[in-house]
Amino acid sequence: MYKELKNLDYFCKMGFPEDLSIDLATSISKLSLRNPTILASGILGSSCSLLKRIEDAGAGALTTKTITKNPREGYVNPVFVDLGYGYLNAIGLRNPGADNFSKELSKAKKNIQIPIITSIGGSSIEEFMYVAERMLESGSDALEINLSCPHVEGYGLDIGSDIKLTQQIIKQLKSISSKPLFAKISLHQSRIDILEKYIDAGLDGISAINTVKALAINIKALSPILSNIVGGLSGPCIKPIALAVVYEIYREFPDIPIIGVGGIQSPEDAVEMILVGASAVGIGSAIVRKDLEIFREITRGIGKFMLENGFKSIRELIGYIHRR
Amino acid sequence: MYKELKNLDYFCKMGFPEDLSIDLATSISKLSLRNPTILASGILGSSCSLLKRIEDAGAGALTTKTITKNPREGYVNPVFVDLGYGYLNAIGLRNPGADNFSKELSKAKKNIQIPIITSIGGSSIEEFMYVAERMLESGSDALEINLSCPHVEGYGLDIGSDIKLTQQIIKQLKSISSKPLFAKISLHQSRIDILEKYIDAGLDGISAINTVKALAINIKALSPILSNIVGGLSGPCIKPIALAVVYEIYREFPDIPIIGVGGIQSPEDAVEMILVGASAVGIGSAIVRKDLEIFREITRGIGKFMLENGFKSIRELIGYIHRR
Amino acid sequence: MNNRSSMNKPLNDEAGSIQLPRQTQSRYILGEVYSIRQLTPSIKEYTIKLEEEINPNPGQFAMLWIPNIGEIPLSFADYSTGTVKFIICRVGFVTTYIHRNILVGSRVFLRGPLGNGFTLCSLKNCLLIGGGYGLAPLYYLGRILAMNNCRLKTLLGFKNSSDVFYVSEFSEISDTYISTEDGEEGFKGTVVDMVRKILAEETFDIVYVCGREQMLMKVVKECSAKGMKTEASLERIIKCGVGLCGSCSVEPLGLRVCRDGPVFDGRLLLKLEDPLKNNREEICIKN
Amino acid sequence: MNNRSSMNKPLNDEAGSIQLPRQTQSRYILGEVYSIRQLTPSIKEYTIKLEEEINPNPGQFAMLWIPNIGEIPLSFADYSTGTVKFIICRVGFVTTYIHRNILVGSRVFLRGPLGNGFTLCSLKNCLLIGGGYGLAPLYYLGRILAMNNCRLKTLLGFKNSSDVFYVSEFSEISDTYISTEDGEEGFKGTVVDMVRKILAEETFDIVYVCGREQMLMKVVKECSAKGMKTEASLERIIKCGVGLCGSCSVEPLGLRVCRDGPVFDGRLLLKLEDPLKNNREEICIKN
Ligand SMILES: Cc1cc2nc3c(=O)[nH]c(=O)nc-3n(C[C@H](O)[C@H](O)[C@H](O)COP(=O)(O)OP(=O)(O)OC[C@H]3O[C@@H](n4cnc5c(N)ncnc54)[C@H](O)[C@@H]3O)c2cc1C
Ligand SMILES: Cc1cc2nc3c(=O)[nH]c(=O)nc-3n(C[C@H](O)[C@H](O)[C@H](O)COP(=O)(O)OP(=O)(O)OC[C@H]3O[C@@H](n4cnc5c(N)ncnc54)[C@H](O)[C@@H]3O)c2cc1C
Ligand SMILES: Cc1cc2nc3c(=O)[nH]c(=O)nc-3n(C[C@H](O)[C@H](O)[C@H](O)COP(=O)(O)O)c2cc1C
Ligand SMILES: Cc1cc2nc3c(=O)[nH]c(=O)nc-3n(C[C@H](O)[C@H](O)[C@H](O)COP(=O)(O)O)c2cc1C
Ligand code: FES
Ligand code: FES
Repeated sequence: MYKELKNLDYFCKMGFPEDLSIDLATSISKLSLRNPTILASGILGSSCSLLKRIEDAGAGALTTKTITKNPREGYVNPVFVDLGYGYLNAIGLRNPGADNFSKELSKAKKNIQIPIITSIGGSSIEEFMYVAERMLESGSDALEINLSCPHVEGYGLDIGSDIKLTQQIIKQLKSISSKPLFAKISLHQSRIDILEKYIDAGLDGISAINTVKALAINIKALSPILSNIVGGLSGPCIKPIALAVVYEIYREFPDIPIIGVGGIQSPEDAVEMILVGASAVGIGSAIVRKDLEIFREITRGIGKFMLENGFKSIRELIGYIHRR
Repeated sequence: MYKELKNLDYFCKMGFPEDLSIDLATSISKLSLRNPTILASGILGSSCSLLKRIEDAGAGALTTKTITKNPREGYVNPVFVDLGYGYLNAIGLRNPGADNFSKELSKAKKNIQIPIITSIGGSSIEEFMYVAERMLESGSDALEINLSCPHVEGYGLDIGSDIKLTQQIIKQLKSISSKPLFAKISLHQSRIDILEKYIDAGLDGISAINTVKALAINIKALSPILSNIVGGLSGPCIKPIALAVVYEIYREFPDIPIIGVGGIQSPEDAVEMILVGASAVGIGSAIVRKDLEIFREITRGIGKFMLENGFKSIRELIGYIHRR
Repeated sequence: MNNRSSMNKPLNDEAGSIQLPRQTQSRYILGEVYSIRQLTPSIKEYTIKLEEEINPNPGQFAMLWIPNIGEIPLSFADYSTGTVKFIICRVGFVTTYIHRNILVGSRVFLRGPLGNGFTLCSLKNCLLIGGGYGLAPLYYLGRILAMNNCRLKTLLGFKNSSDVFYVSEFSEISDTYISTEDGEEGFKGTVVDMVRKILAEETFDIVYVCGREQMLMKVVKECSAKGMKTEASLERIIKCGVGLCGSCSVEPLGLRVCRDGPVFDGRLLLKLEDPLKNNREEICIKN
Repeated sequence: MNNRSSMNKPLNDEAGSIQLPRQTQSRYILGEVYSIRQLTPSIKEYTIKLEEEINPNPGQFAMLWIPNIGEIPLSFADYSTGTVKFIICRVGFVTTYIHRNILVGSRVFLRGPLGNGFTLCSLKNCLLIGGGYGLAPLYYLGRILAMNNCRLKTLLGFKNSSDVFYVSEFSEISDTYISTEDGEEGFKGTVVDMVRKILAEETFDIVYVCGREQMLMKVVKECSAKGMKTEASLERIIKCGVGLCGSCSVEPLGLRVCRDGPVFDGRLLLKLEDPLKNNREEICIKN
């Protein structure tokens, strides 16, 4: 039922003025999205009510906070730094754990119509499997394995750096479900040889990129700011890095859908990400400056761009610069 | 003779006002520097006259453009993008080649008193050896092997990603000279296991980091800007990334001198880089906004910071935050 | 941080309402502790001089960073030309460290103002209701309202007489009443009892509340039943402070204390099924 | 880009000198070709409307980007309120592409103004000397000087009569003379011959030159011998355009055309041991 409504419903809600012939719908693997904006993992994605607000704000799909088997409090404050041209965070995978979150997710599946992608974290195959099973039981529309969080030992990047282990995780997850399986990678894994192995193991799509390992000092305090010292860089300054990663993945694997994430702050940024090859864009730290209005702003702006430049469907934009 | 003069001479030239008891001298391996500012590789380092201007502008040492065996024209324009929070370039290792540059270097060694580090590039052990021999003949004070340029196939990062080959290059270069040997690395090589192997092979110091692979789109042109499409990101936005790399190298290898490079635009940035573990700082794209005055501005500002915070010598600042 | 969520519209959009400038900056500003007053055995007041102006609105908060120790959210208890006051209650690791080790002359770091404060009005008849360190934002609010010629009445609730503080400060700007549960000072009972008594006789254009969530809820219910507007300041665990991480969500509303709040229209609170017993349960972790 | 190197100080610091605003921005500005004129068989004039104002100084340059084709440095041949003129000589890949494929209505991209332009003065007695597409910066310069009530004389050198262009434009603002080597139009000989003749009779407060480097050098020597101030615009291979890469170094001086120039005080040129035969040898590569 929702599917039929998707564009119309969307335009009605937004009062999209110009032209109903513009098709903003996109898809990543088996997921159909009313528009290409996706809430990135770790951003407001830890409760049903927050996820619902983002749906109402106009997103095309939602990614949850990365969920681990046990609850994690994360690091003590400070966990966040505003650098002006970007942000640094070391939240430390703070999350309610798989059992608690599965209840939230069940509730969310009842109240929310757009696809929900659950981000799962783990420090072993068993942990990934445990979390994945809970999330699938609760109706998750797709899974995204976090191979790239740069600041939690034994998780994220530490797992993603072990290519064999990652291949096994992908194979086992694919063996328990036919729901789409994505990998959230960092620029460190954006090597063709590595991604080829992931894809051979059954991966259905790639989210790129996670934050980049970074550190901020306050010179007046003669001290690092984050309690964890090292954190992950996000925001405008990583956009050019993310564009290069998405560009190279698309060039090598044009059939693998890509969720382009990193520094998207405006419709123009989103269009750039789609031009280099993303089928959808993840939105994270833009919320700091623009708050939840960012989802509508970006979708509208993409529509406006398409109208002005004679594109009828998002599909024509995806990877456009590779075809010039 | 120059050595005796180093600080006095320096202060006289700069009219450093406050306090002659502040010791701005630093050292990296066997090189003694009058102050910790070093011209980064690829910045104005391709002729004697340009190198001389940078000495006159107050730098503590100079790194040449990366020199390859044969002359290279580099990529066609556009090769440079100003992103506001950083810069993107794909110059493409444009350089006059080892034979031509060895003449420039001999001239430079006659006219310049501060240390000159020659950056050498190659796509094989033989090329590295050839260039190194020419540069050492012409009096280079140290060598820096470029393992990290992100946008020239067969060079830089492509070499640096082959850990065994890099070990061999280091061993062979160390066998022909006792001059200090540094490696210019990117964030991709900043893994402890990799660096351990380089150091075991005889490396004397590390320059970190080179530019980060990135891409910029001009949306009105529906096109990437750089003729090479992909280039390297430098400037303010990579400082937090460089700080994290230098921090981790110093934590694991406190005895290996580090040249911290990436986004240094002000004395405060330089102090931050030294606090996390750099013995000296490389200065590159800051020249776009500040021109050559940046060298004096940074040295003076470091002196002022030391006075205000009760530090007597740069050595006390190096890696300070690890000792809190 | 500057946009009020549509669910949290100002009550008061008339020409009479005051608009102070808002800021979105989240970098640290250096401050030096200028004076410290012990207000009760567990509460101290810190006056801090900042290296630059920040101009918070009453009800907004700051993150106070003590390098190597931690960072905590605090309401502005007062502010004028670069000098800020915080009222800090000792409850755990960071607040205990501050009470013991932060002295006159200590350097601290502050990011803010963050969040949305109270709706400000002029020439109105306002009631302030607070308990414990909830007095902090109310005092700054009261001072600004008084400057704008509002008629103010203040009801402050404390457990025992040893917990009483800031009565003379409030008395200077408003008609102030206190309650203690043992009755040693002022009205005997809880602040909620006192509120009921006052509301039986008087009505107000707007009621501002800050304190424990269960107290807030009762006050909001009483006032709403009588058709009075209320605004209340809430607490949750603040991590990012800028509306990104979801840690401070007020469930089941999905409102972020750090960005949609900390001050909310009381009508929203009526939807809170289960007010927190103390303000510190970790929603994000517990769910 | 805004600081003149100390070696390249303005000649002219009196109150009379005009200061136009300078910009450091290096991002692209969109332009649309408004009209095109064929000036000679190998030279065309392009008038381009920009989407924003850039206000270049005479002598500054822009990088013109044709997506997928390339990017080349061009002097401003004229500018007023968002409309720019370039004079483009067909010499190689990008310029040939432009001559063939860039039409009225085509979109192009421009970053600039870059570098340091000519020293501007008012109420002076000025001589402009140019050849080939070197006329470009001189025309814009002349127009601004004329507006500032300078007395102008212009000497333009061309190979043959078919190469002659912009004579009527210059005549409108200045007392203009031309030379051709075959003598079909104007003075017979090179522009340097004509300069010698004029300088035998007249002196000038300042002489501005733009054209081939060997011509520049001769003019500068003649004028310097007579104690006249000169400024000349140089060319080297421009890559970054912002003073970072070293590609445009004027050897053996270590001056960057893109940032310290392209306009230099003539006295500096006297130190150039070996002027380039054409302006296009790649110093960085050849050494
Ligand atoms: C918007 C806002 C304004 C506040 N204003 C004031 C004020 O003016 N004066 C005052 O004394 N207190 C105020 N608080 C509460 C104060 O932030 C907490 O008491 C303090 O963070 C506890 O830190 P701690 O390390 O001493 O305690 P901990 O040892 O960390 O824990 C003690 C208790 O405090 C809770 N807590 C820990 N961190 C936070 C956090 N970041 N946010 C909220 N609760 C936390 C824990 O859940 C625990 O129950 C305010 C809180 C918020 C959210
Ligand atoms: C500051 C400055 C101002 C200039 N102003 C004008 C002008 O107003 N009108 C005009 O017609 N020309 C001007 N030029 C010269 C113009 O930039 C070159 O003719 C043009 O770049 C050649 O490009 P191409 O692709 O057609 O030639 P190519 O095929 O690249 O090569 C032809 C010749 O041009 C030289 N060349 C190539 N690229 C550059 C470059 N980036 N910079 C300098 N020379 C280069 C090559 O060495 C070669 O000899 C100016 C140059 C500079 C440095
Ligand atoms: C506060 C914060 C928390 C994050 N938490 C997660 C997480 O739990 N899992 C994950 O895969 N990525 C996480 N990320 C990374 C984002 O999903 C995204 O990849 C990154 O922020 C880059 O996008 P942006 O520039 O739009 O923020 C987090 C980012 C931020 C800023
Ligand atoms: C235009 C340009 C050219 C460069 N060329 C080289 C090079 O040849 N060899 C090298 O090792 N690094 C090169 N780099 C990288 C710099 O040395 C430096 O590592 C990087 O720019 C980060 O420092 P910054 O932020 O101070 O510019 C180049 C950088 C720029 C901007
Ligand atoms: S603390 Fe409120 S969203 Fe992060
Ligand atoms: S072009 Fe002048 S320094 Fe790069």
